Amino acid sequence: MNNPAFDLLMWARGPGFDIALAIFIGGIVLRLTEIIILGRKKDMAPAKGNGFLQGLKTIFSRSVPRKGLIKFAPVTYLGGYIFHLGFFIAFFFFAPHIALIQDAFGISWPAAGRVIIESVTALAVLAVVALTYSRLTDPVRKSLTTFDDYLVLLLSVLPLITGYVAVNKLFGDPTMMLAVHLLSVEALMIAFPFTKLMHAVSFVFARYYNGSIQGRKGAES
Amino acid sequence: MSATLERGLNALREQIDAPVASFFTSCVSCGLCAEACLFYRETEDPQYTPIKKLDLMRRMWSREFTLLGRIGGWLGLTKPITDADLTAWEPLVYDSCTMCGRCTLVCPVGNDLTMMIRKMREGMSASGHGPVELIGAAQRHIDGNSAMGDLSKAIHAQVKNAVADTGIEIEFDKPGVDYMVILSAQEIAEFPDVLGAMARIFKKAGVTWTISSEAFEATNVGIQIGSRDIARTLVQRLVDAAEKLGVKGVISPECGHAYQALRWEGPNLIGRAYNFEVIHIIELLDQLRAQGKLKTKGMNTQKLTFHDPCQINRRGGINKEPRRLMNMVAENFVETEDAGTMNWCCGGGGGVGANERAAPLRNIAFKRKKAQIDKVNPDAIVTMCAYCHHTLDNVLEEFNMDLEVMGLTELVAEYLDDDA
Amino acid sequence: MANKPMLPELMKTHGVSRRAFMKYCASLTSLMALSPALVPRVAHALETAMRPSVIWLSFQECTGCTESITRSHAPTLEDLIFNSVSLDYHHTLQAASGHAAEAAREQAMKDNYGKYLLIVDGSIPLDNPGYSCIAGISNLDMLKETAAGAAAIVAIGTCAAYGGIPHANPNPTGAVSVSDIIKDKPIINVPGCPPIPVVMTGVLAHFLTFGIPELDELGRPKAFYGESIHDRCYRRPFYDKGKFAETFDDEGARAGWCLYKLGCKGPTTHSACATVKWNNGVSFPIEAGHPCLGCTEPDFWDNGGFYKPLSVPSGDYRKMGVAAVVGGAAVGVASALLAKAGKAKAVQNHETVDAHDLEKSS
Amino acid sequence: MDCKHSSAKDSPEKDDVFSFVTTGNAIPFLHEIKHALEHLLKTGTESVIDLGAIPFAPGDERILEEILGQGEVDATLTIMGQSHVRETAIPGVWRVDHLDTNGAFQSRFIEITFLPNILKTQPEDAERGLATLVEHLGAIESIGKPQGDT
Repeated sequence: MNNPAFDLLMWARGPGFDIALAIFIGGIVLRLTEIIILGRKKDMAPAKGNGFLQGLKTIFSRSVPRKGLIKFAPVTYLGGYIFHLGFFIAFFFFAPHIALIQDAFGISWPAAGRVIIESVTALAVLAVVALTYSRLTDPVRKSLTTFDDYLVLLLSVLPLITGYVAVNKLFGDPTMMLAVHLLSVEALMIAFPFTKLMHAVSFVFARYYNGSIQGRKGAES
Repeated sequence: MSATLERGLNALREQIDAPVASFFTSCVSCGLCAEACLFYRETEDPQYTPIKKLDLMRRMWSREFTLLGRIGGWLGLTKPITDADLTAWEPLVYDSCTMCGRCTLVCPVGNDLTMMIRKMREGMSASGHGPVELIGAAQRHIDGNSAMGDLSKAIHAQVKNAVADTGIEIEFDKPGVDYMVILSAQEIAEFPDVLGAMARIFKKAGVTWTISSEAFEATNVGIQIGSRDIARTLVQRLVDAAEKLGVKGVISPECGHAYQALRWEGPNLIGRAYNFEVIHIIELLDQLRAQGKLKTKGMNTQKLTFHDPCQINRRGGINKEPRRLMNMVAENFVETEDAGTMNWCCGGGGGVGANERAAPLRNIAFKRKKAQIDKVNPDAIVTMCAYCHHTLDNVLEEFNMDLEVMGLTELVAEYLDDDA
Repeated sequence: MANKPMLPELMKTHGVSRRAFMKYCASLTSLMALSPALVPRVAHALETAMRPSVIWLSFQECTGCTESITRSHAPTLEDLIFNSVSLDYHHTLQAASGHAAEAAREQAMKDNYGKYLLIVDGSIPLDNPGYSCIAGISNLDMLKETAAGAAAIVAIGTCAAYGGIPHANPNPTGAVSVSDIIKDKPIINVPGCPPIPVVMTGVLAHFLTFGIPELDELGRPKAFYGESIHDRCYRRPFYDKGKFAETFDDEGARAGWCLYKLGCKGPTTHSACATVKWNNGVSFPIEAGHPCLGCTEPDFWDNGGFYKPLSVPSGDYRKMGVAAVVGGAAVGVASALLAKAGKAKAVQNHETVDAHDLEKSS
Repeated sequence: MDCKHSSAKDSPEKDDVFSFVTTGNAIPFLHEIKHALEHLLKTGTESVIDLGAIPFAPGDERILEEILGQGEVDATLTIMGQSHVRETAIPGVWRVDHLDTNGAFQSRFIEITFLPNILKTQPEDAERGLATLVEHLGAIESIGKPQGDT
């Protein structure tokens, strides 16, 4: 006799994860290779500032919003921050996830408690709801939004919701919900290299280029 | 040869590099660039969202520079760019963007949208979609010596006046001096007092300089219309003249895009570094101040504020220098909100000022600048770009604002300590 | 022997008082995870229950389940329950052997046709019936034959319930569970490797008093398998606080923190271990410092490794990752070179823009 | 490692650590007892709560023990192993713990009642008692008769 939920979980932990990982990593490498090999011409103008250092600095400094702008797009800014932070904390500080990272890379750190994980998860989900609402109603967001954007929002929020449901046993068989959670993550991984989710990696390059272009001129970035 | 779609697409294709690819890959269509954009903020029309202005370039990148896009293209899921597309995008790329660079600084993933607009204009102009005024200016400058036509006589006349006013000799084509001075057509035509100002300051500071009668025009319409070929020709003229005279450096005048053209794009256009340095006049004045060679006496008591030209501050990195000079001569110097790196554009840059079709939009967009100025309510506005000066003068008049606009070099010269 | 003495008679002959019977009923009710309000009904059911005939068949098994159920020597609940049934065939426990043993089974089947309870431990091989035979009869035939006259079947242990260890990859004997073969009889699965003795007796008690208990979708009595180990685990508060033992001998292990990261399958395992415990309620694996293996679940042997946390992929994903990097890079280089060639061609085809050809000819 | 574990288990530090682990079930449980006690006083309805049905951590047990405490009655019944029937410091609330012959817990209850039923003599046992007594008396009398005859 088999337990379909258990079998699905084992598939998601086994071949499912392997397939998703291969597409995820292979896809990211592919897209980054496409970008890097394209290259850029050496800048002949004598530099006034250090483009390399400012490029590196901008990778981090651009995470801080420019003064006075939040009030013009509060939903995008606050929703964006809450979602990213929530997703980050829930992903990197929930013990089962740390166990995965430890298994893969051999490093680990203390886990956060349930109250923190569940609070940030709930906040991140609410943020996605707000961001989706803003895409549906705000004229600028609406005019920019394509199918890709909604897909990305859906794929980002599903692991949060399924994870919350699986841990709290809100409904469904917990083993099944755990399997569904893993499958939702695998869907996210598979879509990652081929959707706007890719920004989570390529932003490092974009910010570096931006900072180095501005930095060479001695201008702020 | 004539402007064709193929030539334009080819030119656009040449522009796509790793930064562009990383920018398009990173965009999450959050729309925050719109909030930074002068034209969106004043019209609240979503078509002016900066990243949307780049959509054709994004399409080309996706179809020709990514595996997935290429497959999509083979399957007929995406359509190649047509001449109608380019026509539709023309007003977005030329009329509603001054390449002010604010979006570049707010993009959360770090996309340099301004640089991409500059690149996209390469394709637009090569395919015959440049604004007629800029095309005219390019032809005048290529055929003559300035975007305004032949200014040979004008500059000689203005130099003669300056010599008469100051009693200081200004020599044309004098080899071996420290600097070759170039001027923007705007200065030659509208604000020639800068010549006398420079003459007095340099004399006091012991700086020797000359003007080339072959290449004295600093503006470069090739940068604005987006044509490397035209820009290269114009830069080459300046480089040839400077190298012929054997000067130590070329002083880039109070002109935004001229600084971009000669200082930052020039070497890349001609494919080599220069044998001389390029220094902005305000950079030089601040250097002289630091060396103690620039001394002033007295202060302006009016309430003065400073307007940062986008290409010189935000995209040129000259931010603290003008403020140090302002503090030397202005007793009541008040900064506007967003002053400095995030200053609002006057609305005339990037060729928009010359573009008649853009005039109504430009006047709407100016409301942002007006609100910024109104809040401070100064007696006069100081700036370091003759084109900003020109735009501010015109629009202030249109809005019935009785405000004086002045160039920083002239203001400093006014308080020059002649006895020191 | 069946259908004769009932439990109260048995107790009387053992000199057990009514008060003891009350205590027994109270404990039995608690054991069956029923409300204390049902104690009188349990008592009544026990007083009136007939003593059923039980046939116990052991197939591909290790006798661990029988060991487990016979482990207690003191007159405990288990003893009493077992004393209330007539175990007519159990080839490990019965005195008779050979033909006599098989004759006992056949006699019991004949006498109690349609009424006896069949208990099975061990899985049934399907690849070749010869893999496991008793008295020359293959397990499959014996099960089919014995099941035909059974009132109900209790599949004791994970092997009988789900195939268990014989069913684990690569399953060389083609082992299957009872429910894979018998489709027309009520089957109560009592999985565990082995099951907790009191759970086995609790299920029997329930069968004797109230009939077939409520079962979950895997055929397990909900009373004992309704909740996960994780939900009932006394170490759960540490999980919720994010405190985990990282190795078997670190501070966390000594302090009794959660064993999730050491591979505990508690979250996906349904069993009463954490509440009923083992060895007369002394302890259970997690209390002894070892993660739950998940033995009450189908295919627990193939769950990716006992010491691998649930959230860690079970496959050799690192190899896959390296292959993906190489593959991705190769495709990426190819794609980029194609793009670069397109760009190089564009540079080559560059038509110099002249100020006089900025307008379209047409 | 086994040695280490058993020693850790016996050491006081381990117990200290565990006695503060709670599931948060103790307080709602005490409220349930309160309601049952109110019900008993109002209607005379007795309640029994099975402690085996509630997940308790050592910390919960500690809270329960601290609040309920030990009352006036403490009876030990010897029936198939021992049973402890104790009134807690909250009169009307009893703890009934059934142990097997090995001294391990079989089941544990909280009874909200004026007197737990199991303390009372059951009619069946009384009948058996009567029979035994009659038997004994019969034996004594059968011994006494011939003596009287003498």
